[in-house]
Amino acid sequence: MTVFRMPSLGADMESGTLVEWLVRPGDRVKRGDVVAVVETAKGAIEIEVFQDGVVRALIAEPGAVVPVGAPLAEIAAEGAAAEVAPAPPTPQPAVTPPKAPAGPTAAPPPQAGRVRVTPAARRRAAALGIALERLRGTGVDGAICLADLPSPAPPKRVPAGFDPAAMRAAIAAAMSRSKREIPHYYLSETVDVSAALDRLTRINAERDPPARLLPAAILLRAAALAIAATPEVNGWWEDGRFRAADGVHVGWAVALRGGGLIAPAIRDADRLALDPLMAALRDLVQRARGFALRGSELTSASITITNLGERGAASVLPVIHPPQVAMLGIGRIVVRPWVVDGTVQPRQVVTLTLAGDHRATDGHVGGLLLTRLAALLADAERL
Amino acid sequence: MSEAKVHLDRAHGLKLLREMMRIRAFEARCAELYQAEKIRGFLHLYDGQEAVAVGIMQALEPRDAVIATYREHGQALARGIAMRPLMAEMLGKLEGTCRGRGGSMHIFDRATRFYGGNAIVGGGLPLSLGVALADAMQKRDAVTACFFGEGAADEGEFHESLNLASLWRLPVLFVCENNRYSMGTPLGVAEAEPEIWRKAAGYRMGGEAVDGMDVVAVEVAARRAVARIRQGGGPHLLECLTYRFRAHSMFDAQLYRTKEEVASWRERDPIVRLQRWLEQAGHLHGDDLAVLGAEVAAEVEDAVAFAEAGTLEPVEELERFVTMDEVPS
Amino acid sequence: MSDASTTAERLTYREACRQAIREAIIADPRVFLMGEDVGRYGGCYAVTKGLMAELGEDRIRDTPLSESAFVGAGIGAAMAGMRPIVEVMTCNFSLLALDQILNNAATIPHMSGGQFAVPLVLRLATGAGRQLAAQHSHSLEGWFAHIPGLRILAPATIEDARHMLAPALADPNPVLIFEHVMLYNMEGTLDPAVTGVDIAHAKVRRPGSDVTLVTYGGSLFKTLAAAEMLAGEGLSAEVIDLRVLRPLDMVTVVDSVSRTRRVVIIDEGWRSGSLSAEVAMRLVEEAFFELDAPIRRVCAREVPIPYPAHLERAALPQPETIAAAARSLVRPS
Amino acid sequence: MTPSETKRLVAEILAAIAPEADISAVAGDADLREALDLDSIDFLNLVTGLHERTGRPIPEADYPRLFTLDGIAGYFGAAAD
Repeated sequence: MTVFRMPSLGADMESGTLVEWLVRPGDRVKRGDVVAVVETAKGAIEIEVFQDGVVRALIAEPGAVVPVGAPLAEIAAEGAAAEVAPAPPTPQPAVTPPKAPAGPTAAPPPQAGRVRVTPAARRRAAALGIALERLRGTGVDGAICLADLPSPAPPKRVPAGFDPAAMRAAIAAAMSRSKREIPHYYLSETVDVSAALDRLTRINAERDPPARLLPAAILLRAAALAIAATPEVNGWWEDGRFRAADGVHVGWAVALRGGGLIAPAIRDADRLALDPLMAALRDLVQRARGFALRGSELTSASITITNLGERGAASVLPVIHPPQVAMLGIGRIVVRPWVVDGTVQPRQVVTLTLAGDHRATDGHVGGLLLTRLAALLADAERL
Repeated sequence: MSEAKVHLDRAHGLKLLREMMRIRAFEARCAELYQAEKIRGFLHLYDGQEAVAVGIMQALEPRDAVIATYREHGQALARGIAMRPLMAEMLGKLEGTCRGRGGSMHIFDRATRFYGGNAIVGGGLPLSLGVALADAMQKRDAVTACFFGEGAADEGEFHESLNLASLWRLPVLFVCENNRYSMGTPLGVAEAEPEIWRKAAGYRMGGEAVDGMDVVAVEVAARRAVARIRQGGGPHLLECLTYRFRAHSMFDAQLYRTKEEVASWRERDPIVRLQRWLEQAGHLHGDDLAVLGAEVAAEVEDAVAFAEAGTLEPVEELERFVTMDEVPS
Repeated sequence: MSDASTTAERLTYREACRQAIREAIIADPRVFLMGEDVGRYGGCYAVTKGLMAELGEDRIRDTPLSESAFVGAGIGAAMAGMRPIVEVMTCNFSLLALDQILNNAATIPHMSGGQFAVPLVLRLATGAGRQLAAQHSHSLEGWFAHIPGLRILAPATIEDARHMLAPALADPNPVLIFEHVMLYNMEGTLDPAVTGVDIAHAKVRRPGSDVTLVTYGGSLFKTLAAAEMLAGEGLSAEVIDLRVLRPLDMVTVVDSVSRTRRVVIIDEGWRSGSLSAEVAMRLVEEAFFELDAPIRRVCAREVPIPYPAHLERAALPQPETIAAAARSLVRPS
Repeated sequence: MTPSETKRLVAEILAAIAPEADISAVAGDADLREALDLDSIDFLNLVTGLHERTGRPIPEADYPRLFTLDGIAGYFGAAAD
């Protein structure tokens, strides 16, 4: 028997509000299964279990604010399933009504007897994976009706409780902590990326739009390889010492159109070739905007990259995301006069800036990273 | 042969005899098949009444129409519906007159203008008005013969129909087959005026009674009535006094009549009577009767074989014709 | 082209029925009308006034008061090649002809294995509202809609009254047209561009989004009045006129209910075993998971319709009761 | 393609990429990337959508012609000739 606890989805996360259980007692779960939705300052996040087993009991109730580390559920190891009490006839898990967003307000007490649900509401709830028992119905005879449920919006689930102000506050807390605790150093290098971009142009000329690559992909590819070669910057500062990461899990900063920022991780980015990396980027950006990220994607980044893109500034001095120890900023690609083989030519260049945590590394290590990155970009055919 | 006179020569006499024997033999086999559970539902036999159907049909032309009751095997055969599809219908086979859907009580045949087999007592009378009205409005020189039992005279439909037919001078020959029992209720228990033909007068309609056990008498009366109707004389009620030798249907203990009564009527069996008359008149000799009997028996056996070999309508067709896609022409 | 055919003409429902009959009889020598007092009297509801003088006694036939005989005669004539229109003065009297309608008209095509069709049209006045008391106020269309083989029409508008007869006569099957007595005096115009209607589909008479009101015949205008009342309260009711009670056009109903997710069925017939019960059950079968509220019905109260006006009114669906039923679904208290 | 058809098509494609984008307020000559805050991945998704809906190959060199609604209308309108 293990206790499944509220995970820490970010250094700045102290607690989360349980929005919804996606499993019931008796359900068999596997490592990696999404079992619940938790509302955080950064929006609703699906959380995973990290062991195989059978859900024995759900401890936290939807609507409850659960501190990080507090128990959410009990999960019995495989084979202990016999102990599991049979699931009640109506789904045990429930969700707070979307009209009253998840929060500390107590859910109404369970109604005596069978919950009235209209057929249409029952179908929509099933489609949305929402349990009904604790919803308060506003339909005829107090039945739960469609108005008591979220709309099945064509885009991915937009959490009802997403609050841009809360996200702003979370970013403020994290960045304040960063500037308060982390002694940053900064190193910059402007590199010629013409060869890399020429390669992209050649590749893309052969391809239809769905398969085309963006400069971001080739920059990420080069950065991931450079980071792999510089393990000192790839990890976390915890309890006064550096802990190296087990892989290059690049957090990719995604600006949200409604305001705010989120940096989910592409795990083992150094092991992905250009095309899968491009696919991963597209997928990640889309899911980040649709609030469909997984908890592990928000917690596992070992280093973060911010790429300003074609409409950004020419360079950026990043603020490290604690407890990471480095962050790479990539400015806008610009055309500049550049000396090549003794002559001045117009070339496409980009300014790369590394912010390092001086507690974990010195400028020398950071410089090595930038040198390796520049070399990789110069020899773009190998990427 | 549409003139009112009857020429009872050997050929015609043998024809009448054969028609009645066909009905008798067909039904005897039906009773057997019923007990063998090949025929189910209700089965009402015409045994004893054959002279009525056969006699009336002699007066009708192909352009004329017939409406009958649930005891209509005799009318169907005498009208010229082939024995094979008739027997197949009895067995509920697709090759039957109505694809096996109607069974014993609901024989329909468009080709001979045979408008059913109606199993609601009195239900056929209003229909006969419409068929006759359609013929009249479309200037078809046709008569509709409408058969019903004396029990139908209890029903409002009888009175409504006689009244309307007479009002509109519709070409209908109303044939009341008075076999003295509506199921088990004797005539005198149900009718204030047991002489049905007299009710015609109340509707200013011609009416008469005839010995329904005498095929020649029935034919003579029918020819006379049909001729008058064709000449625009309006409808006519012909009461045929007859008797069924067998029970009302297959499940009938006949508590309402005595064996002696049945036996006394059997002596007036229309087939035996015609046979004797033909013998006396010298029209029936040698092995004529044996040959006739063998031919009829062979026809019945052929029909049974045909019906037994028939197929069942596929269940997928169950709802076909609940509504029609077009009016058959 | 004359002016009359291009400009909208003002007429009553009664006149629309009369025009349809006249046109059908002139167009087809097989068509004739018979019934009680349809000729000399001009029809109990004056629908056929003047037609006998114009079309002759052969084509407009006064019958004796023998519903079974003349309805059966209509069936027989239809089987033998004619296209009769039989008027049963009111559907209350149709009970005297029920055997003919059920056991012959609806049955013979199937029972004869498709040998005979019954291309008959029966017209029947139906409904209450004229203080005619219990024996003259029935709404029996739901009974007839129970019977396979029949097509049951309920023209509620002048357009349907004018145009449903022709396709009914063209139908190879028996068609019963129920004309609500309260509609005969209704006045309106015909759109000259409309030269025919179908007899297969229900119609949305008023679009809406919050609740569907399903009705037909005489209750249509009460239901539209209820929808208007609801609109004043900010509730948007969609009104469906079934028009065809058998076979039911559930596609139109299900489509509407799938949008509004709430439905009230208004039926002047008694509630138990009624047409409204059939519509409701079909919705349960075909659109169960679309429903976001219980199905409600507004039917006649289960009493013989009484003579006094206040009791008659209380016995029948009214705009207020219809609106209340709809309100209880959209805004439960 | 008429301007209104263009707008409808782009709106349909953007509905999946940027559901919150309100294209109805975008002028025909405005840069979509600015007006709707589209980054390069969003823009690539838009090009991908246009490609899938029209079947046109849309080489990268043509991207600048697709930055505005007018440009898109002209680009695909011209193809129809």
